[in-house]
Amino acid sequence: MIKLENIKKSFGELEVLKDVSLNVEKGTVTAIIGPSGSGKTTFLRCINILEQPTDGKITIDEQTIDFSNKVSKKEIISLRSKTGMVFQQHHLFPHLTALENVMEGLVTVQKVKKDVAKKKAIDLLTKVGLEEKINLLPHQLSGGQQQRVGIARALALEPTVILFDEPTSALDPELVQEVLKVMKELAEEGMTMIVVTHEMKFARDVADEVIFMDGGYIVEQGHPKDVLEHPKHARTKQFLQLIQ
Amino acid sequence: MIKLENIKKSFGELEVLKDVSLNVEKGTVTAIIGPSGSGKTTFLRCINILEQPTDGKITIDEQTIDFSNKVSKKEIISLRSKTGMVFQQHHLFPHLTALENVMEGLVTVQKVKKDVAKKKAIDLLTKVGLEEKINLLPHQLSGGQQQRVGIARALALEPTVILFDEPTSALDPELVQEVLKVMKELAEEGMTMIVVTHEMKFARDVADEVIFMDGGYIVEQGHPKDVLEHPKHARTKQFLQLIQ
Amino acid sequence: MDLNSIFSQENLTIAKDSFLPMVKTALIGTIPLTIITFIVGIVLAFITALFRLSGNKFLNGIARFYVSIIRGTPLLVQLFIIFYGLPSINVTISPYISAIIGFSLSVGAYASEIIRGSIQSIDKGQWEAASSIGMTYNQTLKRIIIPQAARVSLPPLSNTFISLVKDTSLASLILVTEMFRTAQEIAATNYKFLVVYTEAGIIYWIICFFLSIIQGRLEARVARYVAK
Amino acid sequence: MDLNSIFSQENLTIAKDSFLPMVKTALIGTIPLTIITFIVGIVLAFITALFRLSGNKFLNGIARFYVSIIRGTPLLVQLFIIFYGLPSINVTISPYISAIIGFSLSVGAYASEIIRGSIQSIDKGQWEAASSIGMTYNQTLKRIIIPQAARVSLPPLSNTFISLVKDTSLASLILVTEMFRTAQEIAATNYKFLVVYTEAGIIYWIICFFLSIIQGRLEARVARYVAK
Amino acid sequence: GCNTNKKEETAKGKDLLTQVKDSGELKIGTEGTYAPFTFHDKSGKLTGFDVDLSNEVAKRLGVKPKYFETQWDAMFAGLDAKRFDIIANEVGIRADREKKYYFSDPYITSSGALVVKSDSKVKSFNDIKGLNAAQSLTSNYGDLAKKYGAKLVGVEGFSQAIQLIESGRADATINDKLSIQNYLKETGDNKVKIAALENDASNSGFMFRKDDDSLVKAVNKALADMKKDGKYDEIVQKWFGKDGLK
Ligand SMILES: Nc1ncnc2c1ncn2[C@@H]1O[C@H](COP(=O)(O)OP(=O)(O)OP(=O)(O)O)[C@@H](O)[C@H]1O
Ligand SMILES: Nc1ncnc2c1ncn2[C@@H]1O[C@H](COP(=O)(O)OP(=O)(O)OP(=O)(O)O)[C@@H](O)[C@H]1O
Ligand SMILES: [Mg+2]
Ligand SMILES: [Mg+2]
Repeated sequence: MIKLENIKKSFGELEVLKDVSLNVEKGTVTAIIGPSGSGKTTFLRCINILEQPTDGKITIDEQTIDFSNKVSKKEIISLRSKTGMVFQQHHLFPHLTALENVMEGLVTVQKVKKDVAKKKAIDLLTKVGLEEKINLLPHQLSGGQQQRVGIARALALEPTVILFDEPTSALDPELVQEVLKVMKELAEEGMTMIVVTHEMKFARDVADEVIFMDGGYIVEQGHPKDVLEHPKHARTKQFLQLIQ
Repeated sequence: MIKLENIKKSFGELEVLKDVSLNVEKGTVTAIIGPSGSGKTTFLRCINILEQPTDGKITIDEQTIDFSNKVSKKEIISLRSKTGMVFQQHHLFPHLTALENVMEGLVTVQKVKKDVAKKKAIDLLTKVGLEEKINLLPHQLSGGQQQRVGIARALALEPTVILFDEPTSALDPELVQEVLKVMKELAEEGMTMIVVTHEMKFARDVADEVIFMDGGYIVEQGHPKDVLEHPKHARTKQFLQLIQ
Repeated sequence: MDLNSIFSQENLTIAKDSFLPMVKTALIGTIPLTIITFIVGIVLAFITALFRLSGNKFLNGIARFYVSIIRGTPLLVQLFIIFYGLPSINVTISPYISAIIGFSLSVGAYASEIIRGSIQSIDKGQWEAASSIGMTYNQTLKRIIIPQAARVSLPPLSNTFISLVKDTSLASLILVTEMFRTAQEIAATNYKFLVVYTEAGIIYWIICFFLSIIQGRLEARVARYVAK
Repeated sequence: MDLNSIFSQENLTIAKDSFLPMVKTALIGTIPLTIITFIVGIVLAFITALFRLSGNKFLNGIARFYVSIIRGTPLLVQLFIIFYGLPSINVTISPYISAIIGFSLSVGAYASEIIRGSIQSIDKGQWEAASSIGMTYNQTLKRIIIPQAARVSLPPLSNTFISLVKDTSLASLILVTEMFRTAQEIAATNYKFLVVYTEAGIIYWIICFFLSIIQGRLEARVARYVAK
Repeated sequence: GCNTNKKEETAKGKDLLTQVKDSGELKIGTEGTYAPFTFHDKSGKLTGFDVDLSNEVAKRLGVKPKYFETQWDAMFAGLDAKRFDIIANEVGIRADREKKYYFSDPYITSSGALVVKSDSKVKSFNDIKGLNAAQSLTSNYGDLAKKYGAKLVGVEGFSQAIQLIESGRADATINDKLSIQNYLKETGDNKVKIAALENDASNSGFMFRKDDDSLVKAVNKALADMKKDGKYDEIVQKWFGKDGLK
């Protein structure tokens, strides 16, 4: 179970997350939607503790960090190891091949033997449909392929939950589907996922819960059908109109 | 009338446009769709002569350039002045305000008096809904606002045809509509437009003709209804499936 | 000797007495020479950069050769050739002009690479956008590219400027009065080379320190239109 | 005199006779000194850059001060203080070691700014991606950032290296044999300083020319993983 | 423990001469670029009048000479910093220098010579009033030129001074007679000439730090011995011919 309680985050004067709480059950997919600047990325980054929340509690797999207290580096590293992250821009390591990108965390962080790591990395790259591209450098791959390597890299460390930040929004339209397909398969295998996305079809078909964020709050949340087709709040309605 | 005959373009060995011909009537909107790398951008750039075609003829407003002959700079400048271009990335001049961006071509190229240019620029910025932002620098504007300044900048020189290269694909989803709205208004006013886009709804609702490009050729073209809903070619079908 | 003797009464007196003469030649020699040279050098650098960027193979070749020669040989040798060498082909140039020529050629070569880099660093889209509204090469350069390139090249150009302040100490070799020459003269009479040179070093440092403050201000100003 | 007299038989003989001695001291003096100094300097530069990038105010302050001093004062003064000044506080260092210290401190300061810039130029996303798979600061630096920063910093570092070749001519001041000293010795005997210095300049230029070819190769190699 | 203590005490108290003898070498600072006193011959070997002389002095002290070559300002700094023990560089014995340094007894006497362009009208030192004299900072002769009312232009060395005269950018230079004669002999330059010789001769000697005078005394003794047994004359003749110092 992933439990986020009263997360707050400010950058200087700017309060970006005002008070966000969310429970995510194991094996479910949560989709987060909302206008630009509403704090979606910041929220994901707080779960991954790339940004340290100003206040609030995060619980993943029994470990809880309370950010109203001083937090040690060790706690952060331990909690972070339970999450994987896929970015909007793939952020692959440009000097490493697809294979090396996926192996990096296994070898450097988890100190897995090279040949074991390699086997695992090949399996994961095969899973995302890239068995023939393992020795290419990121710039030799298309945007969709790059993003799939990014997913394999996040999967390699076997996190409890994977966070996706608009994984398809930087892609050419005809490359979007290949990434969404991989994500759908992951969801079907029971991976716990939190996905910031603008792909409404994906949210409707795959997500177990949809969250609408605006102005640093969760404005509305519930079953995809309810939120996307019968939104209760005026802001949700307005937003959905704009993007469809 | 804009007439493009047997346009060819190679980069070294790579033949990007193999043989493209297209007629565009005054006051119509032509939408170009097609997969990434099919040559859509290159085609637009050839019309604007940002890239010089390897072969072929371009006729706009009685002026014809035949690229099988040597072409003078003067001819190019004259033909180019009949086209305006809106880019995928806005390419606004970052050191100039919105107003100065729109005035630049008038003052520097057309040698219009400053106060006349200013009046015209304010009118155009008002038209695209930015009368309150005229003195802001590009980085102080949202993506949608930037793109609208880009449109005003292209309009300022009163071109015969405006070329749009995926004007909304770099925008956050909820900013897309404000740009499409401006484009729709332009179309209604009778502006001649050629638009590379992935916005199928816009193509369907606004375009008079849709072109599907692939592999450096026009594969299919016709009325939006026909091309988008009853595509004849397998490749068109496949592409439309992928992006919907 | 020990630390105390470094700050002995004698050394302090020497430092005090030599301070004003050195500051004076810094003000009438080093600083004006630096400023004039830098301005001429930048103009030269700019032309060289345009040569390098032009499609013309001949101009490009000239520019490359010039830059290679200047960067590949010691400034001292260049100054010697200009001042002592040219008279043998009957070109005799006064010390001050020789210094300006020598240092400007040097600044021109180093700065041209900076300017070229800064122009190339501007997104190609800017050229195309300018082109699409009908601007010519020269118009685009002047109104669109240079204002943006100036921002990129300001920090490295400031560094060139600061280096130049110190390099002008070589001007004394060709009879130009500047600060380091004064230091040498003073030391040649009191034989306290270490004290006097160190003092000169401190004065250089102070000049450079002020220059880098100005640099910081300028950079902040030119950065105004850039997104955070 | 005229152009002919520049290429007179006499001058050509002088140039021929002085060629070998100069090349010899270039090979045993200038080049090894440059290489050793550069390696030590880069290590120093790297540490300084990390100090500057660390959140620690104290380390940052030290690094800033060091860079400011070295960049703000002439190298000549620095060498003087190390070699002739330190003995007065009972620190006496041999010429060669003094030269290495002096030039390394110089390279360290200039190169640290280059390295710092190159590290900062790497997209923040790389740090975050590394962080998100659990890599520590040091692991990220070593395995992700430095390999990429190396590419960015290679051209300016090569320039520092090439400048160093010429700067080592100052080493004779502190009793280290290098090429320019040999040129001075020869010129003092035959009084043809112009011919001999020009020849020295040409040799420097040849060395720099070869170095820049190597630079080009290296850059091409390190660029392998970068999109066109 | 006692023993080592004693040793340290004596080491501290050792005079310069003992230190030199203990180390077995005399460290000599010189420019190496001032012919014919200290310079490199065609084979690259350091040689010259001052070099031969200090070689002989070292021999008589029973130690090996070791040369440290650098430029004028660094030479003084090097002596101060105890990088070497003496300077052998034709340094003129002058009151201002004697305030800070010891000198040996003079080992050479020479006079200044005025060099001008061959077609110059300058005939005597008095004629250089108001003219440009190219002088290096390091020579004694700048003061002399100033005394006769010349304007000084500072150059790096003698060669550069000659070049300035030949290109018309300076009118005259004053330098050591012996050094000029050597230049004229070596180069056969006929574009310049000696216009006048100075009446007052000046003395040069080895220069020492003002620590203790033990080494000065020993060097003086060696010089006196050389003069007595003819070695000194031999060296003079080698460099300046039969009546070179007349
Ligand atoms: N490091 C930071 N420093 C200061 N402000 C920041 C920082 N990161 C984000 N912000 C601000 O926080 C607000 C929310 O940003 P965030 O990126 O979380 O929005 P988002 O919902 O992900 O938007 P988008 O859909 O555009 O990605 C914005 O106003 C942004 O400018
Ligand atoms: N300047 C150039 N030099 C070499 N190749 C080029 C150049 N510009 C484009 N290409 C190549 O031409 C092909 C077509 O590119 P183009 O940008 O026209 O495609 P597109 O249809 O606009 O694609 P997208 O939807 O990704 O924008 C691609 O393979 C591209 O790599
Ligand atoms: Mg975001
Ligand atoms: Mg395109």
